[in-house]
Amino acid sequence: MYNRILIANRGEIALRIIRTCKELGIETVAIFSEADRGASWLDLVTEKYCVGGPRSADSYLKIDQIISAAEIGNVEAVHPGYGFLAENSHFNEVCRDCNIDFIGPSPEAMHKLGDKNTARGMARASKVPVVPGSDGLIETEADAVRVANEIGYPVLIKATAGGGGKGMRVAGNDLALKSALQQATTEAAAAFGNASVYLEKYIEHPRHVEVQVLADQHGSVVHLWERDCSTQRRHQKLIEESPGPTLSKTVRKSICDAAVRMIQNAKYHNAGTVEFIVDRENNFYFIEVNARIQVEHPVSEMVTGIDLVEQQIRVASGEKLAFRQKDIRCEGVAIECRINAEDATRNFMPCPGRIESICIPGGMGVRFDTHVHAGYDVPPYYDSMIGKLIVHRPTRAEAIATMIRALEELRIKGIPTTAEFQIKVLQHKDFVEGKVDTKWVERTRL
Amino acid sequence: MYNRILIANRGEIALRIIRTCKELGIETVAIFSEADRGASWLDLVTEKYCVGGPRSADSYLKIDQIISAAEIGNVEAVHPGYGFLAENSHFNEVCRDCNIDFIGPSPEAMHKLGDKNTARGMARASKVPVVPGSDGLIETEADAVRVANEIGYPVLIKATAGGGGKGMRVAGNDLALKSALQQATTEAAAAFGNASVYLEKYIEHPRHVEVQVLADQHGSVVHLWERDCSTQRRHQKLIEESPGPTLSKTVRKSICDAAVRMIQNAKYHNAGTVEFIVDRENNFYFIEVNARIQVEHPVSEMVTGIDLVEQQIRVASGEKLAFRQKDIRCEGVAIECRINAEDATRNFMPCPGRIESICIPGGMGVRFDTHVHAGYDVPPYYDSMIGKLIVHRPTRAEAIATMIRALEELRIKGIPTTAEFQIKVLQHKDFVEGKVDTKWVERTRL
Amino acid sequence: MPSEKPEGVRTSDVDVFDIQRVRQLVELMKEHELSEIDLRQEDRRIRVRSGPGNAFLAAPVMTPAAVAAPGHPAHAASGESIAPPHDENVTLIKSPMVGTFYSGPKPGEPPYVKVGDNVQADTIICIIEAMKMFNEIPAGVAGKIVGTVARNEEPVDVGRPLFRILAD
Amino acid sequence: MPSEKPEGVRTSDVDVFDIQRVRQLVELMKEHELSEIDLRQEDRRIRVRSGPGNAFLAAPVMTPAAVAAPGHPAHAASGESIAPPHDENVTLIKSPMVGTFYSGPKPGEPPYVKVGDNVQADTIICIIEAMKMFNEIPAGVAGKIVGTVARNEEPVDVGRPLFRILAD
Repeated sequence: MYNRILIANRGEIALRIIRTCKELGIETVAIFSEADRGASWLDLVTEKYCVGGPRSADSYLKIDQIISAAEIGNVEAVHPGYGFLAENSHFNEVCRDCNIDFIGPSPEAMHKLGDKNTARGMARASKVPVVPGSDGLIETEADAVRVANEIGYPVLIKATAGGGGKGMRVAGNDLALKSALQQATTEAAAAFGNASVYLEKYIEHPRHVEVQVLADQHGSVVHLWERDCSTQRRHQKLIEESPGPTLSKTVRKSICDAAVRMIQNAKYHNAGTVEFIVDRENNFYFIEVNARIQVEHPVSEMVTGIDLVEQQIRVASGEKLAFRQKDIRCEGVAIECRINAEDATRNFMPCPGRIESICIPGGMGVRFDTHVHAGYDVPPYYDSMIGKLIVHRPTRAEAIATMIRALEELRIKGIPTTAEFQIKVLQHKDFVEGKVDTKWVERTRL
Repeated sequence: MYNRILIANRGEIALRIIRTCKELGIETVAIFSEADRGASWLDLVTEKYCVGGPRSADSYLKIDQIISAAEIGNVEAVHPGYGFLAENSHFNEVCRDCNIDFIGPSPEAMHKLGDKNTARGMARASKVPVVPGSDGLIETEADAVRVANEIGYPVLIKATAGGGGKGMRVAGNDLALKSALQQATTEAAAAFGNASVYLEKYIEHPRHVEVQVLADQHGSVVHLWERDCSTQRRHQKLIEESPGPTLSKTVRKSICDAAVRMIQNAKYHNAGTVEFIVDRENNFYFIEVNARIQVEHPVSEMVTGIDLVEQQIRVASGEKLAFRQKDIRCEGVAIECRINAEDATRNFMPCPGRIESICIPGGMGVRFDTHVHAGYDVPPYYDSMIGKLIVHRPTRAEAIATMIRALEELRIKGIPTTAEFQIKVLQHKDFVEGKVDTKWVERTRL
Repeated sequence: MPSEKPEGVRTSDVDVFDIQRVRQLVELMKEHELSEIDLRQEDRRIRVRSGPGNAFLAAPVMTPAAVAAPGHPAHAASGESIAPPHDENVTLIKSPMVGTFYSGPKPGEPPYVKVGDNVQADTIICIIEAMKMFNEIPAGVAGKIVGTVARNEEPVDVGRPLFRILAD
Repeated sequence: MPSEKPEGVRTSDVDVFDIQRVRQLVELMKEHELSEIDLRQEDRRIRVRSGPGNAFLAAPVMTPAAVAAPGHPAHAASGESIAPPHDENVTLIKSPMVGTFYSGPKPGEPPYVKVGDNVQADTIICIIEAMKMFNEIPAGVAGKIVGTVARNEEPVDVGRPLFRILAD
């Protein structure tokens, strides 16, 4: 086990890691930017070093400065948290070169899974379903029609050079496909100077379901069940829960098993998340692997009772997992709301500023992970998340009721937050009935 | 189920009750004193009425004002919380006369158990051991010696009119008893103008163990296991935990069964606590019944997963308990620290005043129930408790580690609190080894 | 000469109570978030401390809106009581208890007092019903009723303003 | 004459109520993250404290003691940098990186610079070792070294004061 680790992050997740380290008796070395000088979580560490200016590029992304801090801080390992350098395989490698353990997967595994195509290939090899499509580019119209009929309509036409929806078209039948193909290639050529497109099955109203996996360096891999993160806006998650409210027992087992298979074949260790989209018929398709601890990890901690950050540290230090799959329970229902300093009424515009006052929710089944307090200035340089409100109750109905009253208790003066918006979502019939998909927020007027 | 209840209390417990009511969709009517006007928990209620001046006697104890508020507030029931009128059987009766449910036992049961001698008698009748002693007064020296040899030395001589230790003596043998009897009677006569004394077995280094009981109005009684509250100063509890760290499986069962027997025979319903002292040989003796919800109820909530305030409301409204004894689990270990605005270095002198700033602990397994926040003025009129820090972890060692780090996270500026003192206790070998008795704090230098 | 030093007056001439000076100091504190400035010289001293910035309690407390509870019109109206009296001698007669306010002895009957009436300290000005008891409330002070605050049959609590009176 | 003024004057002439001086002190505090300046002489005293109303952020932040982390002597010593410069032109040379500070080229060898030395902007004044690299640090400004802050072989981080220099 480690005596001393460096936390290469800030805010909520830095505090989260400090908490577990204190409980394990591990000394902590913090890095901080000029903007975070004197931040309250820094009071709790053993040592701290300023690594540069307020902008991430000048501090939390400055690999050389962070490594220097790790060296003069004399740490045995680095915990990257999420964001910043968490999935930077170069940083991961530099740590290894300096004989500092990176609390996460090996650089190789991280690199492999970081590349979407390699990951997609590994999924196939692990018999994990991926969204069916034309393996490769579409050469001719006939080609497109053949593939479309293989994978079944509706299909999505995507430009290889694509991005931002440009050169994207949905087609429901052969006829529509032909004209859509026409438009897509033209648009792609115009937009990216590259007309090549490929086909993919179009999944309507997909839900976002991800499986939390934990693997040690001795070949043991387990899952901590799934999280449903369908309540999102532009791929930014707003509410997460576990277990997934819509999965049948059998689907649930097979999606979790699929995730474990994939992680096993990737020779991946430490904590990781395998993300899927699930269609209305509960068919699931692999999207990507997140090779880090995730923001929403607490919902899995609540239902399993397992401290994920503790496990990350233990397996990174070479320990074997102390439990088997059958020991991992999934009890009750946990929901998390990300509290962001954003104005939901103005398209979720980030609103940094001073928190004049804050009333923090408490009571039975409530956990609020935050680094903020009355008098704290939310800096404009970083993520707008100021806290994570998590509830854990025996049933989903109780969990929703507890979350709503906790959100009502959370009274913040000085800056707007997403709390009111989340109350509206939680009170909505669609959410209560588990009918929210990843596009729901954008299409629903609350 | 009720639509609307009045909360005849303030601060932490008022907020605690409001939380459960909101989750159950029950409207709340608050009463408050001039000193609490505008307090933050009052923002969360449906209606609120000022019932008088800052001093408890002028407001929170003013039965007529509170009943008036209940009537114009048009509530169906009153929750008294703890302290103030919680165990006032007259208030209980007035509520009934006004057709307002009192969320607690019947006035009769409350009255019976409120009288120590009646309660002691009921315990005997229920075959629940009480501290052996002379049933009645000691007439002669010979009388004393006989009784002492029956119940066994050491014995405690107590003045019937006694109080504050006056007229109290401990004797270890016949000789000591005779002289002690002499002194005690003289002292009692001088102090209370009443020389009569009685004998009781003296329990050395007792632990305080209490059993949480829950009874509906249909004859069903269950226990929610025990709490060990031995860490106290002058009968004021500082740290409570469940399960009791020193009880054998069999003792545990028999003490819980004893409590249930007693409550059954008392025709008691709603939540209640049966208090015992336990000697070093794990013999337990009944002390008294607390006919109310207790400050330390959350530790039982954590290990059982049962919301006690919700159950109080349900059974008061006539519902049957939805679970049986065998359904009530006791999982992991829960510890509570009462955070008081007191200066532990100055004999726990209460220190009301303004909370300039506060950092509230969070993270896995941590619950902090508080009504305070930065800018809150702790009024000098009421209890000095400003919050309850509760942790719930799989093992006692983990629970202690989590509690220590949470206490370290709790940084309050403006007033002193007991947190630092509690850290010292939790780190002490005796506490870790479960060797703390009710006199430990007074005799231990930390 | 003293005049050469801009602020350089001899100390004996320094006016510690010069508002301009204090204002400048306060601006300085505001600008730099100081909690205290403490200047002493001989028998003179200027000490400025920044007050508790946290308006948290104040905010919900002070505004009538916050005091007003849903479905409880009484407090809503109590904005009234906040209006400054137009005369030093105008004071508020406040409710001594929780209950229902009645302006007159019986439904339909005229109120005990109306604006303009002169009352003695023992003049009954209203009834507050609590626990089926009809409590006759005396003015408590002699003078002229200059305003009514509470409305007939509305619930009132302790300290709730009932009337405005111009004391003799 | 102006040259006589700011701090150079005889105490008897000092007017502690000079807003300009207080402002200078405050700017000084900002520059050096002080939490308090307390100047006394004879019967005179100027005391300035920093820290927002909500002190607990400020307190740990501003006071060097709090900034200093256990087992991290660097900051502890930075109390040094608190001493107000005796001249407007005295500035701090701060560390541009995280690493170990070496005053001289090799162990045992004399330091690159000592108090009283005149340096050019490109004069090497110390080495900071980071990731096995020995980075030679230039003064960055021409002038006379009037104070050393960092100690040989101590860890430093970004913005950590190394020397005080009287710029030409």
